[in-house]
Amino acid sequence: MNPLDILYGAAGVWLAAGLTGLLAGSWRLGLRACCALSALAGAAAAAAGGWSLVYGNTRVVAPGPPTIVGGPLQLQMTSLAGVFVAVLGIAAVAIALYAPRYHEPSRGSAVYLAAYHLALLACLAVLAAGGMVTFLVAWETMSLACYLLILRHLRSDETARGAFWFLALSEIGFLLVVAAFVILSAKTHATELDLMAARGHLVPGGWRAAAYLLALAGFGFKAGLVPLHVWLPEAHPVAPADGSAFLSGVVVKLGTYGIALFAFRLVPLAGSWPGLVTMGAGAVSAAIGILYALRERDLKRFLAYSTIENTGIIVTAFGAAMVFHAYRLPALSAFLLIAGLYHVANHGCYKTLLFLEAGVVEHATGTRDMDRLGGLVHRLPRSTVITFVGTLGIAALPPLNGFVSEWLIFQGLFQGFRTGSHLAAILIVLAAATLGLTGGLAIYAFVRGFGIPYLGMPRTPQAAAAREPGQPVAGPALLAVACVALAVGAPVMLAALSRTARTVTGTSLGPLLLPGKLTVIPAHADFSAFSPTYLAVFLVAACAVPVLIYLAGRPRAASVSVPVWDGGMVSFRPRMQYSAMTFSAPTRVTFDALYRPSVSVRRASDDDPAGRSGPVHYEAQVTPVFERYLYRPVVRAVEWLADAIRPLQSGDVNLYLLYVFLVILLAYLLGAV
Amino acid sequence: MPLWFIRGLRRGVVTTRYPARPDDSAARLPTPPAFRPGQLTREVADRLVAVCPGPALSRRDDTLVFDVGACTGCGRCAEAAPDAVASSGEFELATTSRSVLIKEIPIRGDEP
Amino acid sequence: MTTQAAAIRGTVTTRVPAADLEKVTADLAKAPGTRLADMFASDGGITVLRLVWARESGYLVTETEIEGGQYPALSDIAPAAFVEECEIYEQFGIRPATGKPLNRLMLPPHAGPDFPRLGHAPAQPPQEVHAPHTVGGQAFEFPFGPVRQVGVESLYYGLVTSGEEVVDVYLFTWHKHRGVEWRLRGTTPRQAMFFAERAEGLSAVAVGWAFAAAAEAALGVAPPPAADRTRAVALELERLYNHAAAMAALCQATGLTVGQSAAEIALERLLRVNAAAFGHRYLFGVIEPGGTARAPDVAVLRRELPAAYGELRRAADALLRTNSFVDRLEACGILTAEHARRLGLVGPVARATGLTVDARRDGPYAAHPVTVVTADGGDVFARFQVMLGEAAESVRLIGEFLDAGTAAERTALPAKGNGEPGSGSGLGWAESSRGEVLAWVALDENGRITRARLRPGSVRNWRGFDDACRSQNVFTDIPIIEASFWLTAAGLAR
Amino acid sequence: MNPSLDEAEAARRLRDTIAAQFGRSLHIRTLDTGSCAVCEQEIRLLSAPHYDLHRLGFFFTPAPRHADLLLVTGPMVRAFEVAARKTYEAMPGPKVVVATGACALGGVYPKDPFVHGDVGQVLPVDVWIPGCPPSPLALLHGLGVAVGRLAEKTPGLTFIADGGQG
Repeated sequence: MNPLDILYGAAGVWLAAGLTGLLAGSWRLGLRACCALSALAGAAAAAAGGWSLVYGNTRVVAPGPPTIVGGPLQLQMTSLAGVFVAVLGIAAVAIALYAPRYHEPSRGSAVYLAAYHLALLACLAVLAAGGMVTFLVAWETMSLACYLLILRHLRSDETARGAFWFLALSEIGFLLVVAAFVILSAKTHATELDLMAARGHLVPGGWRAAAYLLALAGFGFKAGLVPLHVWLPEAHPVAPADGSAFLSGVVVKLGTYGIALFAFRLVPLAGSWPGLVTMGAGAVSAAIGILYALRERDLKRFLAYSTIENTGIIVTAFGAAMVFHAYRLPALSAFLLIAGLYHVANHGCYKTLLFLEAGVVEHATGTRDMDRLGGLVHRLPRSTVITFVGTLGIAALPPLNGFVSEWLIFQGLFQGFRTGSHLAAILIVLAAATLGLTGGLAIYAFVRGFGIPYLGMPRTPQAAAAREPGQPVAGPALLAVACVALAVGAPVMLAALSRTARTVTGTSLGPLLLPGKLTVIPAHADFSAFSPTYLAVFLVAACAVPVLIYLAGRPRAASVSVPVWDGGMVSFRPRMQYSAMTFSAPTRVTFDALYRPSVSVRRASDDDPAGRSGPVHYEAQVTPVFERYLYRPVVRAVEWLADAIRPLQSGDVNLYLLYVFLVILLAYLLGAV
Repeated sequence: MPLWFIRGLRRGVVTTRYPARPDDSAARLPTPPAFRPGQLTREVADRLVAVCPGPALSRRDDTLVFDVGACTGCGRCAEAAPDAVASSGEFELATTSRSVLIKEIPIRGDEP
Repeated sequence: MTTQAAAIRGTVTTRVPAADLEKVTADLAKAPGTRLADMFASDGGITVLRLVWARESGYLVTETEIEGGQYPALSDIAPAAFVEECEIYEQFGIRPATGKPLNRLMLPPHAGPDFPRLGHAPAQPPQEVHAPHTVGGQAFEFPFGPVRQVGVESLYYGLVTSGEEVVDVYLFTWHKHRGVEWRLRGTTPRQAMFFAERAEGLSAVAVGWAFAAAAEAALGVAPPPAADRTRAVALELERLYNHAAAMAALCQATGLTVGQSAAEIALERLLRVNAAAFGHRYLFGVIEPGGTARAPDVAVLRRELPAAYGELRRAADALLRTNSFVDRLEACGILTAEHARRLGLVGPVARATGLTVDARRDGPYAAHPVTVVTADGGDVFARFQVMLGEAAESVRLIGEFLDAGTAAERTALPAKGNGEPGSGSGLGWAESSRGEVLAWVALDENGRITRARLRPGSVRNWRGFDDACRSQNVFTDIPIIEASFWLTAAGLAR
Repeated sequence: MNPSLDEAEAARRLRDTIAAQFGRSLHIRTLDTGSCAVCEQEIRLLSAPHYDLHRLGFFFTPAPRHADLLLVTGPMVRAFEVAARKTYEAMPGPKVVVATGACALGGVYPKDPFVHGDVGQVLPVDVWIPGCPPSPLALLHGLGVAVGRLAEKTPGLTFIADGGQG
């Protein structure tokens, strides 16, 4: 009995769920049955993942016949994948609880459920792949399944466009990953991952570097590393809520898994530069991701950019871990790996939560535009509370989980001076500073992302008409609980992760990390210490004290309640409250070098000699730098190439016969040689 | 700032000591009129009522009713009947009851 | 067009047929050195529209009888007429022949058709169509007022802002409408003076003088020269204390408390000089139709004014040497001469853009000419410099007037107007610290007012305020700009 | 004519409360209900060096929520009535309303469709300060009376110049 066996069960149930969905998903009952199975399997997968953290790697097994592309189906459960499997499981449970209320039973929903469970299986297979063929097949299957996922609501060509962005970039990434694997297997004469890792020393340094960089770029497309990120803000808004939750919570994480897989398992790299490159890419992604998030009005585009930020943070941690490894600091390396994996778990929880709640908001109001929302706290109280928990988490505010992992990452990066190399130290500190900026901006962004839609007055009738009954609650609530658990239960989580780190890197820092029951000493014995548990408890207590004091000393006199002081105005209108774009105007002014905003002001008074004022139209557009200066040229080149080779496809039979003849001739000549 | 600091020191204190001590700048303020009942005849009273731009003055048969609160201290009454009206010189007129601001001036002047 | 020369103090009144009004207005608007100073209507059975044009030679009043409740869209020819178009619409119900929206200006939202007006109620009440509302949610409206900071008048601003810079500004001005022009009807000029002074208390002398001059013109009398000089002394004293108050307000807006205290010391001393010289801190009751009610205490003026002005001067010098203060003023709230001309701005605001707009040309000023202080740049700092220059000029003028002699004299007003049609009306003007004040009075044969028009300088200059605030200014500039304009809501709403 | 007893009684009780509640420090919110801008100028001068009302423990506050005393000027324009009531309701009790200047006491504008003509028509006035405008000294005296720190002279005054001998 080992984690893998449980995963077999989970996979089987998911398969059954997918079939149920495909066949019966167009009836409410079938939908519910499918989701029930899915939740069951998710729970199993989560358990398996959690177990494998402490269990270590299982043996590679090759059940069943060779796969369609040849090569056996090789499966293995590693504790590096454990975190990801657990996240996959939890997300699956939450989505399964959420979907029945979100989706109207129809043929579309049936196909969607099938595609979704196919994607689940593919992700599971990627994580449980013991051989490169299995990995690649699963990876490609996942991409295609997610493509179908995004196409669920084919409202406009905007949907098709977003889905196409996803598919195109996934395929490019896939090619790079294939190249990386081919190099490794060619040099090590192995397809099994363990074998590749064992024979890693056979690979010449140059090829190693090439393979790693190819992998970094290839997985970077999935993980959304800047500038390979452009599919996220395009695909997430058009996908259904649970679909985009799955994309952000799980699929994007697989990108980081791939990077970790190459960095820590397959390619033992020499020299610190690959680590520095990885760390730099992560830091840049984090900063640019949050900066673009601040300019978004669409709730889901905003969350998508924040996903870019978070994967950036994770990759930064992995990169720093690689650097420390290169400088013979195994403890620090292992520690940062732990911190990164912790952040993977955290982000998997709260980002899934936030996307699901964004779906609730869209469901209830029919819009995702923050500037058309407002005042939802009175209309959707339960989802407001849940969103608030998720927001605290993602804004990395204590006592929630985001704070724990980001704080650990900072503690690790602050150890940069121990590398002994000035360059590395400076670069690591720079990365830390960038993450600091990112953290600050993230708080700013999520004050905005929570305050504008949920607080204040409703800006539109639709927002005012939002109602809670019928909205899904259980799924996001589960994730909220998970967020709290990840914060309060940090020591447990860290203990488990230190086992993982020992399995992956062979360094054990359990006693160093957790001297007491609840106290964590991150990074280094004499640097810092804190206890997330006590922190959470005492923060809550600290909030309770003033409340108690108030309740104790409440004035006995009858209190009068009067309306808000509005300066004696005639009437206070919704247009008089801070809007999402005005709230983030200061960043637009500060970072205009990045945004290159184009401001257009049109006043009724401008074209009127008498200077009457009247309707004012004020728009500030941000230049999409990457789309315009990076991707558009590529697209143009491809189109040009397509035009260039069109004459070959003339449609003339004789011409085709000529081609056939030439090919045969060529083959004959080659055979003759 | 040092510039302002030195200016301030050179400038010295200008603040009044009122209400602890009376302030002599009060002497030049416009104040409500005070009447000489001996000089007031009905005819004079009516002239005063007519010349008052506001509702401050009115006559109830043999009393001139003077609403100090409504008086703007414009001085037209003093101008209209200099011998019957003088300046009261009072400026500390604030009160907690509106009614005490309404004064009754007896008309004692003998008709010609 | 038939010109009948009723040239009293440089005023020419002309009848213009409704058919020619558009053409005449266009010609006058294009004529060099001509400026549309005011436009108002009067309603004696038939509505008469009057345009007041300021020229080098004096004022030109065109009278046009309006039938059918419509007249040409004058604000497209002479944009300065826009506010008056709105006012005439809500007071008389006649509107320019244009689809352009007309703002609510003075009558409150609850004012129904039976609300007292100077003429007939408009067909449908004007709305706050001028209130800018943003499209696309990239800017929002920052409501401010009517109950604002401590010790300021009630006024409502809507600031449209993108978070940092001010995109647009608009005002609601009806909170303080007291119907002054309405309640002047049927009173004698002497009674009316009581309200005229209180239309804009901070320029009681200027408004009072303009009103008195209008009444005198209507009755065909002129005040004695000594009384005229007395009025001028009071007017310049008023200018002095207003400029001191504006300086204090500027310091407050820029957060320079020490400077504010210094300016307020000067202000208080100037007010005490007023009280000593004329018996009232704000110079109420000095002017009355036909002359002046009080003469200044010359000895006190000669003794105390230089000291009080010295305070002002020293405070100003210290301010000019305070960079943190000057930096806030420069390039803030810029208005161009083109703006000023187009919107018909007056007073220091216009003179700070380089225009030489000043109503102090005739009467006592004919013998003691004013050197008009101007500046270019049109920003707050330019206005500040203009104010300082004018303060010095005022002190000089007061000296000259005192030498020439002042007295509390008055020319007896004829009890009855000479009820011929066309006469019995007159225009008066004065230059307040906020700019040119105009008054127009029509009397019936009993010498009672049938229509009185009061136009303080504030009415004109608030038009420039929103233009000055728009663009390249951030939130914190607005109090500075408002202080540099130093206008009153009372004068605007009347 | 003497004030009716209950009126005097009420006034006395109010004075005691005020003196007890904010004898040392009192915060003032001003309210312009249609004045001619001169009363505002005088009120601003209260904080000028010549008068400096802070030395007496009075402070201006822009927020009615923090204000104990409402200093009202102007004849209470009807269009402003809502704003005036809102301001008064926004103040926490106990609160004092001081009508300032002839306009606010009904000395300038009669009651008509434009104005109520008298602040007392809308707000419960506790202290009246005559004058057009009331000079800063008069205002200081009025504030002193409002907090029961200064005695009021008016009841004793007759406005009769000489003993009345004819």
